[in-house]
Amino acid sequence: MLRSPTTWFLVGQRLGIAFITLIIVSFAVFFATELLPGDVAQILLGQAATPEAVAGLREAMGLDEPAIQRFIGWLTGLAQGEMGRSYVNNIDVADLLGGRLQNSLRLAGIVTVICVPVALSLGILAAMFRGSWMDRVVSTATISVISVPEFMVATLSVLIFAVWLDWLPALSYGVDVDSLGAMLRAYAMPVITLSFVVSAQMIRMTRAAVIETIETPYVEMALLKGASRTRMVLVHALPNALGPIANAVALSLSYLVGGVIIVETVFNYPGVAKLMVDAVATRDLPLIQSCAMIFCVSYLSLTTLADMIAILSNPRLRQ
Amino acid sequence: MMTDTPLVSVRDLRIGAITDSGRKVEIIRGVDFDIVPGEILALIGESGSGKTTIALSLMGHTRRGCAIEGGTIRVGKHDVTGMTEKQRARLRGTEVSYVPQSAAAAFNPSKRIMDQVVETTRIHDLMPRARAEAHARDLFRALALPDPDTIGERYPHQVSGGQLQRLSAAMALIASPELVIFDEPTTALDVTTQIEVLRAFRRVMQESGMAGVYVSHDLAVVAQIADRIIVLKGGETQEQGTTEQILNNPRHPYTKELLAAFDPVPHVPLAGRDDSADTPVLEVRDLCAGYGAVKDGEPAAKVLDSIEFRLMRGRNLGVIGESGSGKSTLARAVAGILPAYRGSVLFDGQTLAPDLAQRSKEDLRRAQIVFQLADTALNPAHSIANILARPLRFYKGLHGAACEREVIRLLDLVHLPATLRHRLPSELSGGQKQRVNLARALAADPELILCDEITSALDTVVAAAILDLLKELQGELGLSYMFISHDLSTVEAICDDVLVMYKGKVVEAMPATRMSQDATHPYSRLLISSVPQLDTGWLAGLEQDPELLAAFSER
Amino acid sequence: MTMTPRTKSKFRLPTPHNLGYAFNWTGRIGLALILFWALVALFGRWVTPYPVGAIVDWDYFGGISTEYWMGTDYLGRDIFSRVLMGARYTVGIALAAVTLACTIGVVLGMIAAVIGGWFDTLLSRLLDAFNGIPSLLFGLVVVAAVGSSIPVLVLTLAAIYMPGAYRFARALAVNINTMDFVTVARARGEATPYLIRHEILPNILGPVLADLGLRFVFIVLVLSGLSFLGLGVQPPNADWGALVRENIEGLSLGAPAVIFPSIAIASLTISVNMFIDNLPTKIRDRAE
Amino acid sequence: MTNKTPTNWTRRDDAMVEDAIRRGATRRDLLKMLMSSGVALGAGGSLLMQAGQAVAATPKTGGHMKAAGWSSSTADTLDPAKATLSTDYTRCCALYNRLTFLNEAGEVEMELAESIESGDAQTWQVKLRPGVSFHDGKPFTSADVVFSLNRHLDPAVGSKVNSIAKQMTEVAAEDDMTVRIVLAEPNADLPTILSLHHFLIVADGTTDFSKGIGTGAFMLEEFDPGVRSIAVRNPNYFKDEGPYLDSFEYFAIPDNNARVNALLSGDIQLAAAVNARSLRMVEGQSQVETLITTAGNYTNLNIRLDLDPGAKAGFIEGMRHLVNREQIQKSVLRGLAEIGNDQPVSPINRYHNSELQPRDFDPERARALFEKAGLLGESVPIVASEAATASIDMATVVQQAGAEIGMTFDVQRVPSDGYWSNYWLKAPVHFGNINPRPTPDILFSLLYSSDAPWNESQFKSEKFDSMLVEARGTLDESLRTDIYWEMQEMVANDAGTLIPTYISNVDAMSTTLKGMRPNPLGGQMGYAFAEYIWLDA
Repeated sequence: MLRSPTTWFLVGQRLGIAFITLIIVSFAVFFATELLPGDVAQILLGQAATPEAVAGLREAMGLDEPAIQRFIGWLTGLAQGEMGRSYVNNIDVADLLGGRLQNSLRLAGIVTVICVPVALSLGILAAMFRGSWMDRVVSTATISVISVPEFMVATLSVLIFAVWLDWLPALSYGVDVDSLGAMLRAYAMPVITLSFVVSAQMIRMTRAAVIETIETPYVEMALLKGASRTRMVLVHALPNALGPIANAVALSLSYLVGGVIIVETVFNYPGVAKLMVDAVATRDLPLIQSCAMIFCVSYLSLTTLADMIAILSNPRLRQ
Repeated sequence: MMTDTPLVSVRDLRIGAITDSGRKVEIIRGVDFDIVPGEILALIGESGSGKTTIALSLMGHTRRGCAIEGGTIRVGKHDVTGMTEKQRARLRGTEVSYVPQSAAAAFNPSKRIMDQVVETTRIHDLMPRARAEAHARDLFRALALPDPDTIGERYPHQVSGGQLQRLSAAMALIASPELVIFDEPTTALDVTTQIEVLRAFRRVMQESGMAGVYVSHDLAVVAQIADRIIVLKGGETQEQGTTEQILNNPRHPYTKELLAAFDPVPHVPLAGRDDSADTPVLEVRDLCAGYGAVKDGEPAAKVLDSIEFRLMRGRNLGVIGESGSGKSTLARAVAGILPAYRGSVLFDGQTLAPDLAQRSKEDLRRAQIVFQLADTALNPAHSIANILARPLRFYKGLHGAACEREVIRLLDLVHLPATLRHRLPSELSGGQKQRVNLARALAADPELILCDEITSALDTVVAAAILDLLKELQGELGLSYMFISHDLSTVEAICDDVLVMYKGKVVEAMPATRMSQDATHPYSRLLISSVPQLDTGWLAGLEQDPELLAAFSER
Repeated sequence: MTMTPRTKSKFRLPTPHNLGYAFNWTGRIGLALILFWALVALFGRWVTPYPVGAIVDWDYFGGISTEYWMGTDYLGRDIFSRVLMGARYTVGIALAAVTLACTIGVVLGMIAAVIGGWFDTLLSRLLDAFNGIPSLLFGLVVVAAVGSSIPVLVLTLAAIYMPGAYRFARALAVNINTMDFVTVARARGEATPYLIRHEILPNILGPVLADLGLRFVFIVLVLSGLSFLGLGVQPPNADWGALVRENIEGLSLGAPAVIFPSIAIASLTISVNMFIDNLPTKIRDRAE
Repeated sequence: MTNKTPTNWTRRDDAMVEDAIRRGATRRDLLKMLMSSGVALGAGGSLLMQAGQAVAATPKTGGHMKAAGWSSSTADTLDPAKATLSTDYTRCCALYNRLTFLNEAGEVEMELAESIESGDAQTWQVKLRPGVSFHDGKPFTSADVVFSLNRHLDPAVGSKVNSIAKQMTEVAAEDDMTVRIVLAEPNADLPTILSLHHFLIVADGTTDFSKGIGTGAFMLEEFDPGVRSIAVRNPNYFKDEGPYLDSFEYFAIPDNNARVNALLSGDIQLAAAVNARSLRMVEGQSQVETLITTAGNYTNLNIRLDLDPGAKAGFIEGMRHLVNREQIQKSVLRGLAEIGNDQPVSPINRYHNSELQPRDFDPERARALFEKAGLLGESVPIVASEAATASIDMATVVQQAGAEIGMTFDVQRVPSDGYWSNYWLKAPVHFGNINPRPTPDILFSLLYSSDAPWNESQFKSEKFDSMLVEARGTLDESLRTDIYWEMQEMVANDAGTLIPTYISNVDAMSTTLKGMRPNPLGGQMGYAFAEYIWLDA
């Protein structure tokens, strides 16, 4: 069934769309960066940016040819898997990105592994015992969580766990992670913060989706077969709620790669988001573009994955 | 048989519900009945009569917001009313089981049929999977399902409605319970399909000797399967008796009313003037329409295949056929909602553009369409007044007081109180909605009304009333109807001529009055013969050529 | 649905109930808080005890006192006055942005649903692509490009949330569009604007409003996020997010300067959530 | 300089001190408070230095140290010429050496140079220290010096000190260990100039600076721009003292709060340039102490003389009276600053004109002047940015003072990236931020001479220019001092650059960290602390 041609057609179609989207984004990003005042040379020289100095540096960096030309060059390079070189320090963008991306993905990974199960089970439980005290508790909790600014959560947790209690390191990076325990400690706080931010939405959506399916006749049918509440929800409701849930999860997770600037700032965690902020600050086009691509790819792959799950979880769509 | 101790006894059953406003209402008001083993009891009544509520209460289940408030329900040795939810769960599926109204909705779309059929045995672990499946296959055979050995491997959407309905019966019978509840199990089916399903049910019930509760609004269907009938209205028993007695000498006026509504009142054509001379109000020539991506002028899925007919002014054309025959598509094609890709629609002699976007306001005004489901046909966000006022404003530019007066007149025309105009559709009953639905069409004062199954969703009595209304209006306004329905008696009741459609083709055209006699095309005959009759022996005595069945009702 | 027993409400005014609406207490509290902040936003400026920019205390992160009800900030300015003024920016900007985002998004969504075809596909693709760019980064770029003024903030935030609103509205509209009453209107010969305005909009309004509430919350948070990254209202004014941020050092000292603005943000967002989760529901009286 | 007890020494301040003493405050705490109440910091500074020596007991060798600066990006570089951020300076100082360096007293000491001599202050002979070798073992010779100095003249390098280096018309090797430097015109300050961080010496012909090959106390182990760097002790460092640390890790935590928290939680031993506001967090924390340096870094309000409103007579004078220096010092900078007198030469510089009084805060006077200039009631935009330390807060202070006399100042906060190229020097009224420079000559020729590259207020005066040249040329100390004093007066009265305060730099560090001393080249011991400090764990 998985291997049915239509499924592959769907996959192909999604990929095609994704590709086009990427192109659009990269152009959008390019024009956006063109709007930014000043260029690499000026920014690099900062206070020392006297006209002749700027001119000299521009020439030295090969920035004298028109931007669009450079951009096209970059695109064609990308086509051959070449991300180009950073303007500011002439290091291969791939190298610059490599480590950062790993960090980001590691963080995102840990958060995902922790959040998704927790959020889903909470959402399902809330839906299962809808209207019960635990439903109320969960709902209220999620609301309050999404209502507090991220950086408050972050700063507070540093203050409490690192400064006052001195349980956890205030920095996640640079502290040497030799053992698993050390690693857990190192990542604890950014993970906590991000989990707060991310899971609330997932819980809400899961709850909503499951409740919707609980209302359907086939779940009532299950009840009339004498099925327990657990069975009704897990066996009958959940599989049919998978599509929307997957979608919500994907959207929440897509935030983890690019949206975590604040966490990266507060915990001084060298991830891609901060990299892109730097890149923007220094007008480092190849770097900006590459970062944007990464965000976009992660977003698209997540949403596409979600769609795939939705399709596979539904035999009607499957063929 | 009536002597031995009842399997089910219900005493003074009272079920209450809480409305959104928190008002408590009693929807079942003290119902008593018994069911002896092997007996099939029918609960007859219109929507809102509480028949389904009672049936479900036998399993100790009430829908959201409802609760059993009084009386006792005993099933076998169990006092259902006294049980905890856990105990009830043990009862469900094993001793009492349920065959849903719409199997299509009651099957979990994402699970294989077999898993769902044998689920009961799994929940109560009654037997090993293998045995359960074997048993299921036997049931499939007993229910005359095609390729019984593999059908379980399919997903619900991969089998036809009739098959699903029978599969749901298998699902109910798998644990061989003592009592099976059938909740309008054939209402959603075509007549030809219905026959098969009814037959299957009858057979298994007789063989297994299980007792049953059969919930339906259709006396004719019930007549074929039930031993006893309870007639319900507004949550109260009106009459209770053997099927024979209820059908042949009903005592309660309401029962009489029901029976009356069932007998088709033959349609008397307006003063039989010879009209072959003047131009037909609607003429359709070689009409072809379909859905999907259009490739070189032809859509991917062709539905209508060169339809031809003429409808004379002041006369009514009935279009009958089963689901998928393309009758609704025909209406849409004529109305221009689905532009035909070939052929022409002539209104009063002049050709209409296939796409309604190209038609003149006037053309649109003169031919109105009325849809089957009044609740989706009326915008829930607008008051009745708005709904009726819009066409008045749109076609006639009426405003303010004049418009208001006209709205009231229209409501009066369809026998609705003027005060209704301030309500929202959600606050109206099904019949009222359908009347408003009709009134909106009348607002355009059209010459032709395309009625797409407008009585199908209604209770027989209400439907009958609507038909009378249609006739009356025709008298007053000299309308012509194109009347689309799957129900022959309805068509008989209002139409002069009938088209029988099958797979997008008109297989036969004839005068409505002579339908039962003159029909020659095998499909027409099959269709006509499949309409249940108010006669307990009808189904038993019915001969139908199985090849015909196989050929025409694909399942 | 909501099954509120007849609550004898204190208000002598037309209560939601006798207007034919069921409206539970959580919702009412939420609404009350929202209205409160709205009033503060509107009239706060006239009740500020001190000018927002005035350094009134030589000390910093001062505690709660009779003259400074919410303490003083890192410069020794009166937080109470600044919170009052902040309301106008946080509420105002967020409201403007969310309204803009939803209006554009919903209208486009409905058009896409009704017209369908390539227009629909193209628009959906484009906006989806836009979604791929992290919102805070987008904000950074824009503000870096054109500086941060209130209109810029509003437009940026609106741009960030428009695609979401579009997606949402479109999905709803597509469902409504298949309804018979829309077909009837079409058959009557109605034009697209009418269909959108009268047939579709009224039927998606409820969910759309709820969605709008959620987005409002997110916008308030993103706004504070942006001010954390140093973009926002021009001094001496500051939105609540900016207040929290500029006084964040006070957190470790438990300074009210950072706590009150945070409370303000939380109370606003929570109340909005409470309200939209418990919107008044029309009472439909049908037995079974 | 100003030794009068401050006008508004409030009771709270008294209480603070007493309370502190009761708490048994360290000398530093006390000092901090004295300063926060505006006591002269020149004295304060020297106090601190003694404090520094006091703790400079027997150094211990070994240990791994983590220090955090405040600014870092992918633009981080190990090329001294390009160095922009403090982070770059610190790293470069650990990896390379200069020919000369300034000690905490501000006197020139020799590092890679053995001697620097000149008869006429125009042609200089630099004798190099023998037996020094680079990390890769290559011996240090005059070729390296010639290469290192000449680089700054090549525009392609993008040197930050190009304008200063321009005056070196010839840099040539006389022999392996001797370099001749010829200047366009006499400049007695060359030895000091050579102590600037950008003049760190790299190996001849270096193109790839990511390796950080220098003669310095530490050898690069890991360098990840915008993330961190790790360096290990250079076993054959030429100095007989230090370095004491085994290894030295440096990175930036841009968020002040996070930086302080990291220090408090013991993840780092040094948090550079902490915000004055966070001092209260550090106060009373026994395991943390602070080092305060007033090197002469300042944020100034620039009003261009060639544009309105600056061109209107009296406006600038009015502003001088409207800027509430004390409020800026006490409220904005929490006392970690010293009242400035609108000229760039800071009190710790030996040429500082201590008799030059700052304008007193006099709104009425200001109002009168604005009235005369016909600007009263006008709205004057002031451009400020996070890029210029504390400028936004200073702007609001001015704004508030203006509001009280019916003068509207429209503060425009602009993004920090691009600030220097887009607003600084350009906007009619804007803020600038100038890092410490060791000599008046550098300051003046960089900022005030008619052809100065950064002439913030477009101040032009032939007299000034000629005085600059004269002072530069002479070797007569007292004459120079006189000239510089007069020049400071000219700037204070005629230029459009309002310098309300000299901002002190506060480095917070763990008490286990020893040997930190203030330095006129800026915080973190003029960014060169790595080789001097040790961990006393």
